[in-house]
Amino acid sequence: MSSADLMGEGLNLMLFGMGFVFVFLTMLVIVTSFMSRIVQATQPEQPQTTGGNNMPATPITGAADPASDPVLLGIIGDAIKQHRIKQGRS
Amino acid sequence: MSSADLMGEGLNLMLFGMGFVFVFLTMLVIVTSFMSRIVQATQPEQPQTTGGNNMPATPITGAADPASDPVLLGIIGDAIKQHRIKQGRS
Amino acid sequence: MSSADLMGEGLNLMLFGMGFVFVFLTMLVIVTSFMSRIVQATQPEQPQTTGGNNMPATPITGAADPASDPVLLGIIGDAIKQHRIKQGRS
Amino acid sequence: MDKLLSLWYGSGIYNLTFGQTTMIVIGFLLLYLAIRRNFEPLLLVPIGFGGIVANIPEAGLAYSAVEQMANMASNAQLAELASVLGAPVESAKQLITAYHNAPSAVQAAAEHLAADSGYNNGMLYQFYNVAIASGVAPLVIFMGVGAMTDFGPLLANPKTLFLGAAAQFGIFTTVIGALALTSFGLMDFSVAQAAAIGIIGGADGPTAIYVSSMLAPELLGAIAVAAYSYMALVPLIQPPIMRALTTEQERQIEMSQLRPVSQREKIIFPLVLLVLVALLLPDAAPLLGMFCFGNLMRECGVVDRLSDTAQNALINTVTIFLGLSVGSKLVADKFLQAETLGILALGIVAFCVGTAAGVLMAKLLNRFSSTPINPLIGSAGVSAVPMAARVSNKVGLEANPHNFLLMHAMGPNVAGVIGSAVAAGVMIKYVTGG
Amino acid sequence: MDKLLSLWYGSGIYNLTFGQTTMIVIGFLLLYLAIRRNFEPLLLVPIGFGGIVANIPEAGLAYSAVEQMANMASNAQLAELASVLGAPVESAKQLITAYHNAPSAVQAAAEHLAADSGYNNGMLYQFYNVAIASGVAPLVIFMGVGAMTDFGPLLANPKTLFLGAAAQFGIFTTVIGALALTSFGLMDFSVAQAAAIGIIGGADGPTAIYVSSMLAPELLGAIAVAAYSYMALVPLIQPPIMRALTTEQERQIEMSQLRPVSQREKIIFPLVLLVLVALLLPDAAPLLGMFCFGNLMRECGVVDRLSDTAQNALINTVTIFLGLSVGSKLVADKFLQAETLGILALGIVAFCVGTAAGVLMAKLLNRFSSTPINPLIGSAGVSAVPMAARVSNKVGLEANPHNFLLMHAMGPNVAGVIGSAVAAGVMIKYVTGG
Amino acid sequence: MDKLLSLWYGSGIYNLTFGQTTMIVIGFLLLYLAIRRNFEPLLLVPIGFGGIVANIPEAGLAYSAVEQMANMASNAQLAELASVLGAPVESAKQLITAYHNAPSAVQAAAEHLAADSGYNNGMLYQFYNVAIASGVAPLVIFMGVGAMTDFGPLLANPKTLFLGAAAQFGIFTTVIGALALTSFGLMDFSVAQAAAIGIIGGADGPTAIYVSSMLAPELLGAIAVAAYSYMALVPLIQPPIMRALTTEQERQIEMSQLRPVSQREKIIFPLVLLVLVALLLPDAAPLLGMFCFGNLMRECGVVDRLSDTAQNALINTVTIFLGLSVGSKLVADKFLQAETLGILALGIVAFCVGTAAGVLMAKLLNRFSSTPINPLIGSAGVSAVPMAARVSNKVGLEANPHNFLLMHAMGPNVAGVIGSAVAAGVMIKYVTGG
Ligand code: NA
Ligand code: NA
Ligand code: NA
Repeated sequence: MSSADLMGEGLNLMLFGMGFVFVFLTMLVIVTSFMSRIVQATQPEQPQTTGGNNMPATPITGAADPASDPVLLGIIGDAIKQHRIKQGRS
Repeated sequence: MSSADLMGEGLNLMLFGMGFVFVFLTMLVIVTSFMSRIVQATQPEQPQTTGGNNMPATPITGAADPASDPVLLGIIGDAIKQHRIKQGRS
Repeated sequence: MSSADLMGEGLNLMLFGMGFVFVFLTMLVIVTSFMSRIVQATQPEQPQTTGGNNMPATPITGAADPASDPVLLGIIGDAIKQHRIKQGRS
Repeated sequence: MDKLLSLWYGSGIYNLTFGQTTMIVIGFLLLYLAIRRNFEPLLLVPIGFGGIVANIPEAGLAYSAVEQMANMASNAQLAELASVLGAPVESAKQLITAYHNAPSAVQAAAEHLAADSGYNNGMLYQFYNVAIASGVAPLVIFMGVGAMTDFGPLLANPKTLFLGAAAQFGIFTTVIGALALTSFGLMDFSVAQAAAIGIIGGADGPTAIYVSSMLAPELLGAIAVAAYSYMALVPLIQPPIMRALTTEQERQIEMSQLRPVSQREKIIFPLVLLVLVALLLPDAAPLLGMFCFGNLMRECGVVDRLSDTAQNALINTVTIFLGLSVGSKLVADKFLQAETLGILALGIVAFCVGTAAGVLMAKLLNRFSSTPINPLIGSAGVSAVPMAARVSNKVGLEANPHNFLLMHAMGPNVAGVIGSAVAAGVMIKYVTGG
Repeated sequence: MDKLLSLWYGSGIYNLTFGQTTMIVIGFLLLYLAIRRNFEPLLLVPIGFGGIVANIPEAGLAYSAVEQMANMASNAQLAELASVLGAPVESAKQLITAYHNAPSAVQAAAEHLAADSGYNNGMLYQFYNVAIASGVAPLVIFMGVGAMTDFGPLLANPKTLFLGAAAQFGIFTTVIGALALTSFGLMDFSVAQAAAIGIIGGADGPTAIYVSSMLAPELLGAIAVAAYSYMALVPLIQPPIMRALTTEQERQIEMSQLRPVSQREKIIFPLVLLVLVALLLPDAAPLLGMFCFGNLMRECGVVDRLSDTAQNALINTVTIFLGLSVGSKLVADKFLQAETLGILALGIVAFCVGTAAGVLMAKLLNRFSSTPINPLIGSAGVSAVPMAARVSNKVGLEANPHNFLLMHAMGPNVAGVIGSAVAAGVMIKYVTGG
Repeated sequence: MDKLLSLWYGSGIYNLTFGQTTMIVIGFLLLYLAIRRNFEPLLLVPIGFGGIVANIPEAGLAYSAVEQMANMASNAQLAELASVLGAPVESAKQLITAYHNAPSAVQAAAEHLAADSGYNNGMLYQFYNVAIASGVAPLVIFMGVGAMTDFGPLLANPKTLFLGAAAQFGIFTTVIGALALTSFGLMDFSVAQAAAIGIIGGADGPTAIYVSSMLAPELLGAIAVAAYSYMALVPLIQPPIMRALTTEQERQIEMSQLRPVSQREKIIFPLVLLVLVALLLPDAAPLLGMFCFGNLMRECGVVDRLSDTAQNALINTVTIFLGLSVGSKLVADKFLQAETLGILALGIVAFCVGTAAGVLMAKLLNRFSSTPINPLIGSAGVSAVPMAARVSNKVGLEANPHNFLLMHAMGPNVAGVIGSAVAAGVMIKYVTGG
């Protein structure tokens, strides 16, 4: 490839590339704004949520563990107890 | 395969299948009941355990971490401390 | 291989092996002691650290989670709260 | 300008087919059901998302390198591929069929050619190969499920195993149903395909995926979607059947409290189950072996760190890739077949028959036994853990507000998992080993 | 005695070359920067360590079995290898080149020969194949990053997407720079290589690794090292440029507080993004698809255990092996090339241009919009999350101690991630699909 | 009726051989030792379970597709397999041997044939290939072990490295023992097999598995079982030897408190070790490299999330599959050999000699050094971390109730890990690189 060709390729790539990036993100701006407006219109007084941590007790498959929460609590509870004992000592 | 043959295969499969499922689970009922009786007979007054969480300090291989518990405790301890500081603030 | 040859191989392997193990670990003793002396000389009054747990907030890639700490704290906090409620009940 | 046109010709919107559009809509529907209606979200979120991604035009994420070559290559390349496969070039579809039917050495040659021509396996295709075609993902999930399962209620009342057995009737009825549809010329299912469809009645996701990946991988997408969707619908499907088959009096039966079960019994049970599998049905050994292994890790009390990983990081990781892999089978040309409608219709029958069989078996047991069983726990024998047990509890409370059946229903519920795995082993043996 | 000599001739110190010594020193330098200077330690610790291990003489941990055979075999074996490859035996290097250029069936034959001759793939080479050559590791990391990303600030102010778009100017300027160096005869980069180098300007590690593994795997080591090093240097590189291009008054602009964003918007956004990708740029589907999937898992609220694993155990595991794999590309004979210097020089240009373009775009937007934007948040459009946003905040505080720009800068910051992935898709399409 | 018979002919109980029964009993014995006697349960639970599953008749879970074909195919298929392998059909065993000895291209052809004939690789065989044959699992475990190891005590008293060196005497004595048994015609071990057996004396599980997977995979099952069993027996094996070789006075020696070790020393130590390995023994680079990498992640303080995953989810996952994979080598026809008895007998000798050598070396060091060493910590040089160090502490307390040797014994204990890995490198070099 001649050096002029090479530079031509580069300019081409820049033109298409930046052009496409702007087209894409412009459309994203439009669609996102539109989406936000619709969502806000359809649920006017939903309390604002600050994250998605309402973990449901859904099992991963056709078999679950109703005991997993207490187990976790037990472990953390034990850890805290030991921690206090240790702090008490030192 | 003719359609009669197909239905025959299906009936065959149901017969063998359900038959085998029942034979298998019946044997499991028998063996399990037998096992339970033996276990109960051989350990008459063992206190009932409610889960298997007596985690031993066994290392995973020929090299272990005597410090892992304190580390965990430290992390949880810190987390709790920060949590309290945060609660105090808010 | 004749049986004498075999035993010869074994003795050879032991000689080289134990020899190399000792050479290697001797060098490790020397280099380590040397390293320790230099480190102690260059940082005379550094307070002794007891582990490497100063976890920085560095992201894993070009995108991070400023919210991960509070989330973790929230989870642990909730766990503790539930634990206390449970203890209160039982 | 050529480059600009090539960008346009290569864009999704230029190439979008009707089938792909439909499948993308179906993917969004699955996401909606999972997120808003809480339909088994842990599987249906990845499956739905995978289904959308699989149908992105021109991306070919669900296709192997050879399939992509057949779909997109120039005529010269197609001729080369055809000569490797020893098939005439008539359509991409025929080349792909020839590839799937070729001996594995020829397949390897075609793969070399595709690689040399610059085609790569799509992302989802890779996930499918590693996770499902190898059989590993369902087995690892089964291990995790084993590590999450408490056999205490079952051990306290082993008779409930019969309820788990009866509910498998749904599986085999469905097999017959699929073959009947074929006999009447409505569908065209082979015995292997009918067996794979039947396993939907097992109401157990990993078992269904494992069996259909072995017996009918071409139907895996529809079977997995049907299995998880109907599992989520258990609270709607089961109660009418349960009420229709029981009297008010039967529904009010109170059951005696379960005896405490010692840890030693819980440790020995998975080993007993393993020995029975080894002696009677080796073909169920991978599924039930991993299940027993997970449960042994849980109960033995000395490997809690392994059990903990099996229940969390490991099963979660595998679930993500299993879901996306199943999604790869939701590509339009594989999913949008008349057979899919048949599978969806048969699946619901399977659940209904299984539910009814469980309830009736409970009534039958009451005839022969002194300690009565509330027949409402029979429906929990279909598996769908723990949803079906909760349904038993709820319907029971309607009839008798002081009657808590949940723990009693956990027995048949986990028995249903074992029963389905046994049924799966029999069908694999029957179809492949026959 | 022979054995003793063989131990000595096989020792590292006897075989150490100058190149290996240099690379080991560079590996230690990377570790120093990561550990003492906190340069993106999560990646640079594994990369630096992998670089050291890759250059251990005689261990060949970064080489395939065939490469090891070419480097170490006897003449008779070399002749055999040459006959399989259909190349003359002149040097190990030539045999290795012949192997890389051979059709994949011939490569397979050479691999069989190497296996039969007792050579194995090196440890790091295996890691590289599984983690990077398959494309899986960057995608899984992108999924985890998606699960860690909060699009709230972006959704509150979607206009900031334009800042993320403008900053991609750094990418394409660098491509032209690389081609200019070639035109002037200083370097010798192909268009594919120039595109891979350009992506350093995306300031996004996994995107850079993904693109260069596809377009120019031979440059991957230098590109990854440049990308992560300059990302760590963002607090040094950006402020002078930001100050030079803005007036004191502009830097003092206070921005109105961001509106709260509902969870529903956060759930729908990754799906909107996915649909746009599907319709417009299928070549970006793997990267942005996995990113959207991770974000959907985060926000949908029903699969938190999957999201948690994606953000922790899974991304950590993959990061370890990704880093070591990148380290395998730091073997002396692949890294110590004049091209590496060119890549390092071009990389810094990319960051500077991207920063400048982001700031200037913010100023441009202010001309057309009523709600003013502080141009300091424009520089955050280069990605380098969250470092670049922190830099915006810090420079803003210097001008106005009551002006907290951090949350405002998070919008362009995550927009930069999307922008780079889109640019990556265009370049892959342009280079391979053209 | 045919189908019913085929179910019976395919059942486990019909096909159970004496060898399989024996191995299943041995598997239960290992589970008993692990669960009730706490014998290294993290490994012996998966190994024992894997051993049982591997011996389920007709399931063939531990066999490759070709081995299954050789064992189960019809005569016509066997003839085809034989013609591919270029071997006469005389017995399944001979065909399998021919397959193992064939060049890898022929092996590939046999695998294609088996796939086309409907045979698949067994589950455990797949696990073995991915986890052990690739070498990955022991390396990842070594990385995790490195991340769990605190080199503080060793750095405070580097002299204890000599104790770790001396204890490797057990390894090489065992090699000679194995060759002596061969010389006397009692067994038939090659030099490679003898070296693999010797490594049992290293008292380090992953090292033993790594070395034997390279030098003698056919003995891996017996070697791993011996290594883990004797490690669990350390509290029984060591004390008598320790008491016999020391006087009451020596056992009462109190050691001066260890100096504090700075974090910087802890960070530099794994790098120093790595450089020594690189310069002196490249063949130990994979094992010790991953070990040093894990330790660096632990100590450097900037990648704690990676270190945490390496110590938990990752090592646990790999341990599960490593254990099951080792179990696959407990199939009757591979394990029930006279050699296994020889290995078990030699293994116990290895532990005894290593213990004695460590103690004697401590006494020797006391002759040349002013600061005395309690010779009881010498026995900790065999590795078996942290069991051996606890044994030193316990025996020390018997002699002097105020003498806490635990921290002092951690030095030789981790030195033993390094020593064994160095010995492993020498043996691999000697046997393969000779
Ligand atoms: Na079931
Ligand atoms: Na970017
Ligand atoms: Na050792």
